Amino acid sequence: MYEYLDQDEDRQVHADGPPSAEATGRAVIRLLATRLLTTLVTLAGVAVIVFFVIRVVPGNPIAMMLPPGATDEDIARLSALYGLDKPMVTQFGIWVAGVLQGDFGTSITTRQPVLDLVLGRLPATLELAIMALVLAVILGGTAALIGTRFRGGRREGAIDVANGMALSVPDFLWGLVLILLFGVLWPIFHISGRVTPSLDLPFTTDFYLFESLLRLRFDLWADIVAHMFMPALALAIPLAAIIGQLLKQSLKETMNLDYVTLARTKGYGETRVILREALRNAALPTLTLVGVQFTFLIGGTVIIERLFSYEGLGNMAIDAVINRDLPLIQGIVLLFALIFTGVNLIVDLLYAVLNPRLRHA
Amino acid sequence: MNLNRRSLLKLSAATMAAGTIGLPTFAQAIDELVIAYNVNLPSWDPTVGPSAVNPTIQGIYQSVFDQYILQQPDLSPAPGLLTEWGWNEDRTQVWMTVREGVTWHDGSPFTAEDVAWSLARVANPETGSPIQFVWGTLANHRVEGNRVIADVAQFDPTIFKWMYFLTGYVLPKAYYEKVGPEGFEAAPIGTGPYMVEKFERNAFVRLKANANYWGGKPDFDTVTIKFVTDAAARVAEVESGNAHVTLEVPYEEYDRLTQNGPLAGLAQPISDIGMIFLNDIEVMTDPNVRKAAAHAIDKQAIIDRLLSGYGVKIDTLQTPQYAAFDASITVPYDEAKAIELLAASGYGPDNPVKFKIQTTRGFKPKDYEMVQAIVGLWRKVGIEAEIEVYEIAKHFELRGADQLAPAAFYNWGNSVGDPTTSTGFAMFGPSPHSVWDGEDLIGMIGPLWGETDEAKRIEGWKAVDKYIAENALVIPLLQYVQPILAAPGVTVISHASGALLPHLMKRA
Amino acid sequence: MTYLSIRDLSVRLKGGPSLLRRVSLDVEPGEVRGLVGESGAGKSMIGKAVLGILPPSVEITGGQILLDGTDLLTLPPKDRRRRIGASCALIPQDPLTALNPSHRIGPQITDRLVDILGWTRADAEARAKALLAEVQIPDPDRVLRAYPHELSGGMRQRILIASAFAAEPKLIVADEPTTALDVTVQKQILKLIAGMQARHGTALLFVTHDLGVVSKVCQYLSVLYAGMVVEDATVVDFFAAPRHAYSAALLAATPKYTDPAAGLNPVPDAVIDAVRAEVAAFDRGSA
Amino acid sequence: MLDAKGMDGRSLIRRRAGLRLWLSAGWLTLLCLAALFAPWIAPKDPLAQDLFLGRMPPFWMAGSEPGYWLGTDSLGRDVLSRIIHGARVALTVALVAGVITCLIGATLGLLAGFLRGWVDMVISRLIDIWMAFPPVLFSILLIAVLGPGLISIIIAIVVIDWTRFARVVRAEAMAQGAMDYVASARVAGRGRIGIMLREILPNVLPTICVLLTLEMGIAVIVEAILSFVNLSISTDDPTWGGMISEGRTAIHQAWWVLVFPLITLFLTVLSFSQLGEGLKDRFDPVLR
Repeated sequence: MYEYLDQDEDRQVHADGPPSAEATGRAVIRLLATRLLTTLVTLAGVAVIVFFVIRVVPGNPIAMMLPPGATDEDIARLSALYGLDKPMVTQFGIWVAGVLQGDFGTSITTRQPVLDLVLGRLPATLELAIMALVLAVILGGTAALIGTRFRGGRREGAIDVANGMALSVPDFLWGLVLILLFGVLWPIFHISGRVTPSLDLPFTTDFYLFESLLRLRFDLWADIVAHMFMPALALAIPLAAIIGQLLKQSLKETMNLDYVTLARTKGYGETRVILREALRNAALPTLTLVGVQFTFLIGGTVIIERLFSYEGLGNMAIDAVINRDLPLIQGIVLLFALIFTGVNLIVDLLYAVLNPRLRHA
Repeated sequence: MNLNRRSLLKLSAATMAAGTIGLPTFAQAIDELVIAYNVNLPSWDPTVGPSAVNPTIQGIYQSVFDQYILQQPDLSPAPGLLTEWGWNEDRTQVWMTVREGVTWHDGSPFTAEDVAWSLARVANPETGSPIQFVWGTLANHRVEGNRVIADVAQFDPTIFKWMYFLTGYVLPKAYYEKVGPEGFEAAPIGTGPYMVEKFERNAFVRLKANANYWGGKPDFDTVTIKFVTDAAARVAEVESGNAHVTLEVPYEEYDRLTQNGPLAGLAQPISDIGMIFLNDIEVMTDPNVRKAAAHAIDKQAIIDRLLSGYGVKIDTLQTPQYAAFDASITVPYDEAKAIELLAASGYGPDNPVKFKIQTTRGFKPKDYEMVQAIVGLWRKVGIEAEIEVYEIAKHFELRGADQLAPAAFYNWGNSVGDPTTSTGFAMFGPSPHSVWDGEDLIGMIGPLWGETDEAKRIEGWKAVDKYIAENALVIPLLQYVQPILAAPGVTVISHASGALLPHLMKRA
Repeated sequence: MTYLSIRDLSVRLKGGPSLLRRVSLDVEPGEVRGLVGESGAGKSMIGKAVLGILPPSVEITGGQILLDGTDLLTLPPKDRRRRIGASCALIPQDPLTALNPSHRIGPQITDRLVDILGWTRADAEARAKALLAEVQIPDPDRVLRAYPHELSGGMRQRILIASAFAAEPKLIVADEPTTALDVTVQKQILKLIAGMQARHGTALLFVTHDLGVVSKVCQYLSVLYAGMVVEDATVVDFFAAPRHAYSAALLAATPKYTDPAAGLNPVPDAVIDAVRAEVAAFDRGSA
Repeated sequence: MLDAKGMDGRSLIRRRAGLRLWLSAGWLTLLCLAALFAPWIAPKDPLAQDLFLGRMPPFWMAGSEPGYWLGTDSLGRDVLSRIIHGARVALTVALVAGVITCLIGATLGLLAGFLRGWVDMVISRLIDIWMAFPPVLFSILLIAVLGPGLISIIIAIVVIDWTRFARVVRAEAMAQGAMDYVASARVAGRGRIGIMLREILPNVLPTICVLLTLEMGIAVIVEAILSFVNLSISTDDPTWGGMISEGRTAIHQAWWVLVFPLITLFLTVLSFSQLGEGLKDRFDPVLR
């Protein structure tokens, strides 16, 4: 898009004024429509793959259920009861028909509707992921700002090595170290679970963390945070390193731009220049990364939830896989896919809103 | 085992300030007991579905529901919801007298109707009850006053033993029919020592003591069972004082915490054994190889070195607590004999026999390490075993389809101590659970299923065990010991079935 | 009293060659002084040194920068930057990159007034509106709320000029303000800068490589080669008879509008060698 | 301002030979040597067990067994030898998985980024679908199908991580595609594939190399994660991840069984990431 040749400024100013409202409207609708179509394609792809992969996996729920002394017709009877005796394609057809009407089937191990189970556990994982993201942005952001403020010096070197270290240790080992440090040596945080069982929770939704804030129950909120802090921190450390490194890189590039130099001549101090001028523009490219990392985060809580016995989706997912609870696995994977595409959409919209240039495109 | 706090300090990434950190103080008087449990509770119906046959969660079911017959800590039966029971002379009918004055948790009275309905329900194939093949041997259950009578369609000597084993629970007929399966899952009630106050899936269950429990009100009014699936996390829970009791912790940690901390330890053998299934394929058809493999394993050294001494060496599938246990049957550790046997079949350290051994990893304590140790011992005598790790789900499928590798490590779960549920199901060819299909064994075991004379039946099973040991048709290894840790202020009575029962816990 | 007095300013690349070799020059209030030289001669380095925006890879090794009598180099950083912020301003070279893309135009003019000079928001906005009118920008209200990408290069340069004059600075450094613009717009921008400078009586340090621009805008000029001031004169005297050989060659090399057929005659090598020798002598002298 | 050598002052800032670059390169070469000559370097046979020598402390602690420098694990196997042999698995996983992930991801990314149109549409959808799977869960299922083993781990890593390459290379190829030099090449009549390989690829190559080194580090970490979930190699040969998860249960008694492989894993992954950073600076055209 070449800048107009400004032969005659006066005439030119009116011509390229910001595009009219309905033009932006049409652009947004087009974006949403294409995005919706791609989401459907992705979800369909995921549904097909997960359905057939877990049926190829050796070991089926019926074999798990056989007690000592069961006979072959027991096997046949139980398979029929759970509909596993029908050919795979028919099973898939039944499942998909059900999903379209919101019936994700019943879990074999818990004999509860999959949808209720999954939606019951989703808030816990979402809250954990959000808390981890917030911690990561705070940690990574501070590291990046300090690294930029003292760029070139020893302090930036130290931060780079710290980032390297945070990335080189898998998150479950951070979890292990945290348990030993703050769980056993200085028991200031809780080691497992999401809230102290003896507290009675006046919540209607499963979003304990947010609802306790909304209800201004800071005692409950503090207890929940004390439970979630270690798993969230274990998840946040590697993520903070990634965010920190990228934001610092982007900040350092922005600091060389002319408008930053101009701001310095206006008498602003270095720190204020970084925050007021550079941060916002440098944060934009990091935003898309944070969006992608957030989806990996949700997928990645499986191990941490297991380590901290945190009753989120990941914990349930591992049980489902170990017990070959096929309907439950399908439900969980499909929900992950939904969250993934949802978060991507939100990030793209956020990017457009935050970046003035795109807002009018 | 030299415990040192320094080793712990040295481990933590940040170098700690010098000096040891005081152990968290334990509240002497425990008002609310917290137990860190090792598995999640998938479902509340103890009679249907996969969880009904999962031995590790029977402890939770036994806190909320009563079984027809009470199984005492030493596995022996005692009057439960049934005060007396038995067959008629020609064993065509069974009768049971039902305990009086018992109420369900919602206050409604417990009657013989509940027992008849419960028995009929698990006998009905449509309900998906996995033990239908046992309960199906009774039919036409009817109530006469406070007695329940049922016709014996097919005689099963162990029918009453199943009444204190898997799916042997009595459910509330009226309540169940009123609220239906989903309602029951959401708010289960039983006649047991504790009532379910609050259940958070994969997180915890809070139990309230049942004041008018027929077996006497349990000591602790409120019990919280937290589901903590990771062993190291369970240790941290107990060590930091967040939980008072926990089980299935690594033996090294059990030693460390019991030797110099306030925690008390309990390590009793339970009805859970570790064994190596042998499949009659490939090299395993050669008796010399099987016997050599059995004699080459120094079971006691493995128990002492790997399990810190917590384990009981066994040479048959019966443990000392079982009815058909015969101490005289032994398979001693004899490396020279193993080498001699292998030489007889032309094998030796330079020309080792090769086969694959399958095992799970992390399913039971040190399962993978034990197989590695066994493979190490075998390597000395000239057996080259290649380890293949698989998931427990794949093990069940392979075993069901009789495609297990020549050797497969497995643990045979909680049994009522009757030979049928240990040697029987494990070694009887046609049963989908057995791996060995030798005709000779099927011939020996066949008649014992219906044997009515108890003494003759037990002797028959002892002969089978002797035959199995002599021909090494399976390699029993050890009887597991269940490590339980308890904070001061609570004493735990361990149950031989491995079930951790809150109502057996007393205030110290 | 001379407003800006630079005495023996020397600047070096950290662990590298000298970029400014004991530069001295004075700027009287209301005076326009040109800094001329080939690219890389260090002319914009002087402007940056005065405004305290030298790149981190460069260090000042000597000299003084006296602004209204105080040596900026001895002031602690906080006081120095507030002093510069209050009394000096920069007109940058490339308008396309000198405005923050994610802020509206208004705040980029009023921020200095409110934050550094403590004006009220209302006064600052009024001032901004007046300045936009002064730089002939139509519909100032809409432009104040617009984003930089919505405006043309010429428009943005006018805004930057307005922003520079906003705080009535005593000294403005104009760093080749028209190089990035098209020829047709350059004339208007130069006229604008000259006009505003005259009206506001601001001292102007005008960095350029174009002697034609100097002749139209400046009263005095300094010619630089390799960071050394080779000649310092009034514009009138310089165009009449440049004293230094390099200056003369530079003047000769500039194509004249009046005589397009004259063709180009680059600075002869002999002159280059001579001035290089001079620089080398200077280095030996001061080493 | 041209000084004697006719060099512009700016280029004279010597690239600070990063100490970190040398250290990480040093460690990785050490690792390669260990992996190549493991059988000869390792003091003991990594698989030899001696139940009576279980949990011997490292040499500088009391009660250590001579010859077992870093002590033994619960089965009496020498920790140092297992770490050295573990290097083999780690490097094979890092190199093989890293390279394959890079090849698949980069090619698809390049095709999508440059050819655009329906090719881009199909590949982007493929990336979306793949990324929509929770990575750890997907690898557990995958290894359950393939059975644990070195090959399965490599396949699991490739299947999970190729999208990372594809995404970055696609964005880079798109950016390069919009550059003027591509337009001029097209005007010169060059074929699209020719342009992609000769024009775009060389410019995208630096990013690919940087990603490759980072990917190698990630591959080693994923192996550690998989062994934590007890899915790593089933055979006896030692892997660092396996040693770490085995050491977890006896932390307080034999911390060295966990700590030493952890340190080795940590240094290896750190070296890969610092190497990646170093390469990124080296390739970065604009001097920062």
